[in-house]
Amino acid sequence: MSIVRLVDDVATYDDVSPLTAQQRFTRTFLQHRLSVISAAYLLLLPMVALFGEYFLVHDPIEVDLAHVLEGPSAEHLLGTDHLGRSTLSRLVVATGVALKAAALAVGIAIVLGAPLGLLSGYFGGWWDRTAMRIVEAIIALPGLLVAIAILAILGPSLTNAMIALGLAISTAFFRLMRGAAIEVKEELYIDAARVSGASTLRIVFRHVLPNVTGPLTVQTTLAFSQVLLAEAGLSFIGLGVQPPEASWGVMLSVAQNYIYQHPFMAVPPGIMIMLTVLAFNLFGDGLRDALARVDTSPPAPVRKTKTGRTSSTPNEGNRTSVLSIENLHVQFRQPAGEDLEVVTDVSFSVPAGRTVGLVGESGCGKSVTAMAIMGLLPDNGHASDGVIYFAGRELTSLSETALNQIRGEEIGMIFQGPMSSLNPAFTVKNQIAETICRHKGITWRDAEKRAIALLERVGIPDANARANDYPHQFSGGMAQRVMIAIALSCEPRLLIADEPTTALDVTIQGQVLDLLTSLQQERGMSILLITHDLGVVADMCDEAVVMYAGQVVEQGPVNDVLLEARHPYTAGLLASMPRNEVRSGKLPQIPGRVPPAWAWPAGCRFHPRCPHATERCKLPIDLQQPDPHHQVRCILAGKPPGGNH
Amino acid sequence: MLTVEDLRVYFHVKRGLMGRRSYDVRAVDGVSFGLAHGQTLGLVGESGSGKSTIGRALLRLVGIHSGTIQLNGTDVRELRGRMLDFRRDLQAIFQDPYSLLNPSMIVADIVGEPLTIHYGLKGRQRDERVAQLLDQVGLATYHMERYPSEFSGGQRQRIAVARAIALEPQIIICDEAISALDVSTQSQVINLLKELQERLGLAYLFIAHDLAVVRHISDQIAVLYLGRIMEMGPAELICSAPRHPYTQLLISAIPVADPIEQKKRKAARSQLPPSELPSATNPPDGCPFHTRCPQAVSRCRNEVPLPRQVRPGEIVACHLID
Amino acid sequence: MLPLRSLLLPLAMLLAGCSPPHNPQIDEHVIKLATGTPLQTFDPHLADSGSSFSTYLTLVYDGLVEANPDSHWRPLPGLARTWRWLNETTIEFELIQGVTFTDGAPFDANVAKANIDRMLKLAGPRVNTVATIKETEVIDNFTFRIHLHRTDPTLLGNLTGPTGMMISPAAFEDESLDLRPVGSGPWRYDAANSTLGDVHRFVPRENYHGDANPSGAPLQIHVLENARARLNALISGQVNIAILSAVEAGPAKDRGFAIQRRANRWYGITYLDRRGELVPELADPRVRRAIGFAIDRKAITDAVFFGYAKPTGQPMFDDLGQDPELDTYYRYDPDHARRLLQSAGVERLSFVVPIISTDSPLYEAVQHYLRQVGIDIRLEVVERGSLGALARTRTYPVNTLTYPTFGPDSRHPAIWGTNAVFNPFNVHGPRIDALAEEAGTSLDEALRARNYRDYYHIIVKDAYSTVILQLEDLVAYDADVLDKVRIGYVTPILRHMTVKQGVGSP
Amino acid sequence: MTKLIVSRIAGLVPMLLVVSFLTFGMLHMVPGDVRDRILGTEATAAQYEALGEKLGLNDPFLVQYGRWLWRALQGDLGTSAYNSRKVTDAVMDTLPVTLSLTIGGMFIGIVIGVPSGILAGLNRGSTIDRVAVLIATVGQALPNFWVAMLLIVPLALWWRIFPATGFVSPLENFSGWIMSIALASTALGTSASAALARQTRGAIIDVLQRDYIRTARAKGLPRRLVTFKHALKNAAIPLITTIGFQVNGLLGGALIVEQVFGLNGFGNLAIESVRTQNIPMMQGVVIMGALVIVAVNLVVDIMYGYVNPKVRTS
Repeated sequence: MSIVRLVDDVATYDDVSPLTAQQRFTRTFLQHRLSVISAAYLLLLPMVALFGEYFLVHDPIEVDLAHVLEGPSAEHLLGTDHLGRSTLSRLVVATGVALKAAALAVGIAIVLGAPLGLLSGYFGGWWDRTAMRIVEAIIALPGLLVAIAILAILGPSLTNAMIALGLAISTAFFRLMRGAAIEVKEELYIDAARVSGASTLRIVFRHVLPNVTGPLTVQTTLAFSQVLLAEAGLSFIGLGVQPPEASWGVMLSVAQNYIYQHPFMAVPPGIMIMLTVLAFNLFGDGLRDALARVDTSPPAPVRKTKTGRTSSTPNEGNRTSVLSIENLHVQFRQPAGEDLEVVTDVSFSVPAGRTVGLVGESGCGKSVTAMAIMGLLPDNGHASDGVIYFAGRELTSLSETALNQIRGEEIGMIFQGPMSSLNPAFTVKNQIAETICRHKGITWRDAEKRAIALLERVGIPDANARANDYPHQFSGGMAQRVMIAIALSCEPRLLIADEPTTALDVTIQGQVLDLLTSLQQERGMSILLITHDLGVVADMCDEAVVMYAGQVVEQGPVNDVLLEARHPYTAGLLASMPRNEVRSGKLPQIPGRVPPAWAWPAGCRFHPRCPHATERCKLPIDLQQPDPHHQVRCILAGKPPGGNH
Repeated sequence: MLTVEDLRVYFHVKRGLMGRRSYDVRAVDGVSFGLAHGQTLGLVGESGSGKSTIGRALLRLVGIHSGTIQLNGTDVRELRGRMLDFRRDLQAIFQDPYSLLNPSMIVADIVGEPLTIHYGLKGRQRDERVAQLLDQVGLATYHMERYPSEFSGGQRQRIAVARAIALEPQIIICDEAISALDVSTQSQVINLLKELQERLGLAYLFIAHDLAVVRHISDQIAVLYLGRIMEMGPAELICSAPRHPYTQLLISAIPVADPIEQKKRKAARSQLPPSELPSATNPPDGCPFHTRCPQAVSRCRNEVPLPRQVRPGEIVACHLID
Repeated sequence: MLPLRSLLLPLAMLLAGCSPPHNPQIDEHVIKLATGTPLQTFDPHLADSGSSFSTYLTLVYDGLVEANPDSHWRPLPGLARTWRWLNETTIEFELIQGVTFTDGAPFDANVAKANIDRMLKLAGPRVNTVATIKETEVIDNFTFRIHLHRTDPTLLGNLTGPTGMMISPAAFEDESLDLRPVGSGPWRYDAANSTLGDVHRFVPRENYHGDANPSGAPLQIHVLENARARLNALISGQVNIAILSAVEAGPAKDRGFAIQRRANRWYGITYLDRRGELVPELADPRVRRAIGFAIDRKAITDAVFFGYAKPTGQPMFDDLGQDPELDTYYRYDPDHARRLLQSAGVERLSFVVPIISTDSPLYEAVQHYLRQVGIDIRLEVVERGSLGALARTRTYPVNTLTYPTFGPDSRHPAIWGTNAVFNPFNVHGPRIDALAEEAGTSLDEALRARNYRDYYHIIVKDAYSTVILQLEDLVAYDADVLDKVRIGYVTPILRHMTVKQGVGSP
Repeated sequence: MTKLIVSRIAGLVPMLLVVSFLTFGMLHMVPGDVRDRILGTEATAAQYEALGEKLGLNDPFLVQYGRWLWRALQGDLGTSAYNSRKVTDAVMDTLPVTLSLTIGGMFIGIVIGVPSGILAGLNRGSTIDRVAVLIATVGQALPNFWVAMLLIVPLALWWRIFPATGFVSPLENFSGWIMSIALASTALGTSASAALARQTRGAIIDVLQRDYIRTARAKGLPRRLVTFKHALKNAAIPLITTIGFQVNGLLGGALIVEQVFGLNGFGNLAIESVRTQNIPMMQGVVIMGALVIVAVNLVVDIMYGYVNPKVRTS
């Protein structure tokens, strides 16, 4: 295939996300309504400080001893202070002081902390250790006491207080930048830059710095709120801004003196501090969320009801099947826009005592299907249509409690990353025993005994002692054996194994597969094996279900599917798998890639990548049945696929 | 062109109070190999075998304990001022498509950076060259203005390739360059690499854990285990008739997509005793593989087997092979 | 409000571990004073004569000579029964008998001599006040003399302060004397049950020789730096007498507490640069007088100090040389002020005034009034306690130190004299120097009064300083519990205060 | 575990050395001379010199530091610049007040913050969550001394439920102690509880997205068990660190809130020392403050190790 052809493929599905990075940032930020309001408020604030005076009815220094300590009135909207000055006017003046002060302190903190932290983190070594020791020590010093001590050296004044605060807060910037630099330093693109001969200076400024500006910006906004609070505190105890200069803290400090005569005086500056700090915090929150790669905003909750069930009469299906899925649809609620369907009309069944392989590349809906069976879809996902029968019960309509009776007891499940799937805070014995205890209703002691026996069975050497170990003390292969022990602890009828060996070394993979096989023979359970590796399917499965873009495109006995693949996708996958065979020119390849769910084409979802595609393929295609046990979603199903082999 | 002799990379590990219990982890423990123009050497091994460390040592990204690395007759370890030329000749592509590209730079800057550093290319000149490079790896000119987050894994890997070939290097080190990709994308990238090799006369040091993939692209293969080469020789020879028990194990462990064939392999495999990969921090004495070797004899436990030539162009480190 | 309260109270009691809150009635017979003055030292020879002295030292020590506001701070018999000037430079004291220190040592002339001698030897804040003492001499067990280098009419006055306090000689060498006083006063300091800087407890001495502390009440002094916290303590019953500032007086009165007040300190602008080196206009007395006329003292007194101050143009309260006429000399007359400025050829005037932040409201008000007549003062806040140091330098043209409203003898060498401590520009004042010199070396009270009266007329009318007001020291107390409350300098005079009979006896 | 504690304590030694050096060095730079205060302004140069000799002010900086450190190690932080009061005594007199407030604030912070954070985190996106997040966000923005002022007016001045000032030692009268710190602790606790609620919520949400929670649910464990066993223990790990960080903030806050209640605590001592340039006192205050924080962090570290098996077993 020529390179020119590749360009066309790529152009077909251009982007991972329909949004560019900036668009996504803007959109996420704008979704935070409070953050937007805060940003507007924060933009307004310096305006008020700069130009507010021109709009004031009362001069902020206009003393009127005949009207001291008055409450709000039409004349003085926020009342007057102890010298009869308008509190509103004073507040406007104080805004400028507070902002200037905060900017100074934050500026000092950034200038002092950020570059040092960046360099310290990037270079590491003794310089970093020394700097870190000092920073740790400064952090161990109570911040406010340090500020007070610095004021002792410099004398109390606004500037000095801000220098002190800036020094105290600079450690936060130092640590942030250091941590970020250390993290970025480990990124491969830094290695790539070094490999291409970029100088250290270039790496620090072109590669490290731009990637830490996000957290730096967030930290800056948070530092502003910290400084504003600290300035208010210091001024309040008389070590910061000194009257007659007015800051919010000073105004509070004065108000405190008149709290008996005029408690209201404490309200406006307090609210002003609160609002501004709040705005900085909310703005920072919004920034952080917008900069985060994953969306952390709460997902819209999903109604747990199904819309228009196609087959409402319970079809017992294949009597010999343990699990039978019919016309399953899974949809995910989007933060904005319509629900996204990620699994469309999936039907297959798992016969008793057999192993069914669910195959496909990432993004094809394999794992989502498995999670739908378990009732463990994320909060924003739901089975919108279809039925799942397990041992005579329909799972999608079961309550959480009823599902809990099935999960773990009748259906066991193992996952791809054994390490992350085990709870790091509990011993493996505990994690096995709790499952047994929960479902079998035996004593904890007995459950523990069984847990140890299980660990022995799954091939953990010295199981008795290792049962008391924590997950992180196991290797990946051993951890997966522990997961298997958990999944099989209640002797389930069905085991769902979601990419159980993908994270393991190939020699360990064989051992785990063998363990599963021998356990299956011993207990007669069914296995639904989810994998992208057709070799693993061949190794383990009796039947194979191939999924592409949320649909089943081919299914049947494993020999039929793998040896006589009818669907061009299956055929393409098989062909492009590098085999341990004599090398002959280029690997066959499927052009393009699996499109993301929002970009699934109409008709046959594979047709843009299919070498045999025709106009007909742009219309929906049902599953065809060329052989009694073999189903294919392709108009060419009857003919054996060619060309791509 | 590239000769590596008795390369050793140790990592110093500190443990306990004030780091009093410290020891060396021998990530690479005496590895020698060579790589000729336009050839591909595959480095295969499971996790902890030290294969990636070798690549990083060649790139001078990790310190070398001992051994020599010669590129065109120059000892890389002694390079100081002329580092840039060495960089030009030796480039790399790494595994993780998400960490590979600087998320805050656009493609034009990522691919163009080496051009700026080495040739001082800027502005339009640079962009023209970048467009050429992108074209070579199957990306379009309009991609230049985009950020890495806007690309799929396969596309990112293409960008990385474009960057790597920008300086027309002699050697590219591909460190698990395709492991994170989907099957259909994997073959696309492998084909791209092979095509570029033909056109540009590149040599690859292709590091991967999947022997089947490595076989497909390599002329020579070195099988690594716990920092040592177990077997090294022509790819076809090693994959079709492996001599070392570890290579045999590795090959037999790769599942094939043929159910009939695989059932046989499975039956053979299940005869083997289960074993665990020893920790690199605490490698076994003698032959590192003896703890898992079905044929191990007492000699294997005590004596480190030295690599020796068993067939033309092939060396094996095993006591059992004469 | 009642339902909420009844709701919250049980909750609070629950919080408090279901037991009724601590009942303050039980130790009601204790005099509990809240003050803002922390204890500096119990060693009178190292203490200064400020509020720490009057709050703490007067409880545990007796002075040779006593003084109180009732006597207009004139010397009264203390440990010295009588005294007489033998000549211009020698004074003889006759001491009372039967006085013992808390360590059991008796007080006699040798002890008195030892005390004065110790002070002469120690380099401390007393150096100035004992500068005129040449030597001491014991005549007999209860008679001793002080010989002076020169006539010093302030000697007796000084002896009413820490200078005249008598320590048991056994304690002289005790390093911890500053925290473990050994005196002969009406109370003994209960160091074991005191927490420095927080609460200081004093136990009445049995068989005290004098008539102080007639009710024999124990004493607790709570240090609460913030005046509002002191008011809070008073209101919530933690103390029964509290030193307040003007802001808190109203609320205390509203809650039924009795108030004692006394103008003890004057506030105002002292012109250091009377020769006009920094601000030429200030050399003209008309400009300084204009400032005096521009300020509405009554308005400031009412608004800023809630009436707890005396609007006045003069620095004296009721001491030697005081002339009521000077109180009203500077009536509020901005037009007159403008005319004065006009006649001095000053249209706009601007200078910097150093203040401490607590005085800010007062000077912000002053700033306001001066702006009305075209004088723009810039207030520069300086560190608390640094005004004194600044008054010795030529940094600012003026200063805003506050001074006690009594004791003219010490004011001249401190403030206005040609060689005064706070006269950094060395402005000559031959006329006042002469008046003060004559008064300061004479024992003739009439002459002294006449001279000081003339002296203050010059200070006020030539505006060496612009006095704005005399601020009142205030105490608020529970009149149901305490009797005979008199305010002295900063603190109430605890010596004669009594706890009402039958109140809260255990 | 013992090993962990020992190694953590050992690790503190160099840090404390740096802390003490910074503290001593920093306050060494305070302008002015103690001798001015002690001797007044009239002393002769000889007296000045003699006093300097006596106080060791003429020695080089490092000698002074060494001597101070050596005494500090023996529990003697020196003597006040103005009287014979031991700095250690002064610190010990005032520390209980500030510690009480800090502990009270922490208590309120944890008691209110953690459960509401858990509740919000478990019901992410619900009304409860939104309200809790809103309250917490506002709570974090409240200056604690302002809250103190707002609390004191109705509760202490109008209705007199709580004392407006004064500190009662818990050893003397426990309920009195609680009453005496209740308002101040509440004021301090608002921001602490807000911060803790947010952190707890974040930790819970983070943990709930972990694979092992999915495993626990796949095991058929009831939601309650998943939450209270599997989620909470793991969420506690980052939370413990957060609580440690809070202590520093609370201590600082206590210094200010003390002023509102007129309590003679650490803040008062510090401010008074600064105003009077009482350097030995200031040094003592800072170093003791640091010790408190270091001690808290030690406890946090040990608890962290206790909860986190990765630390415990390595």
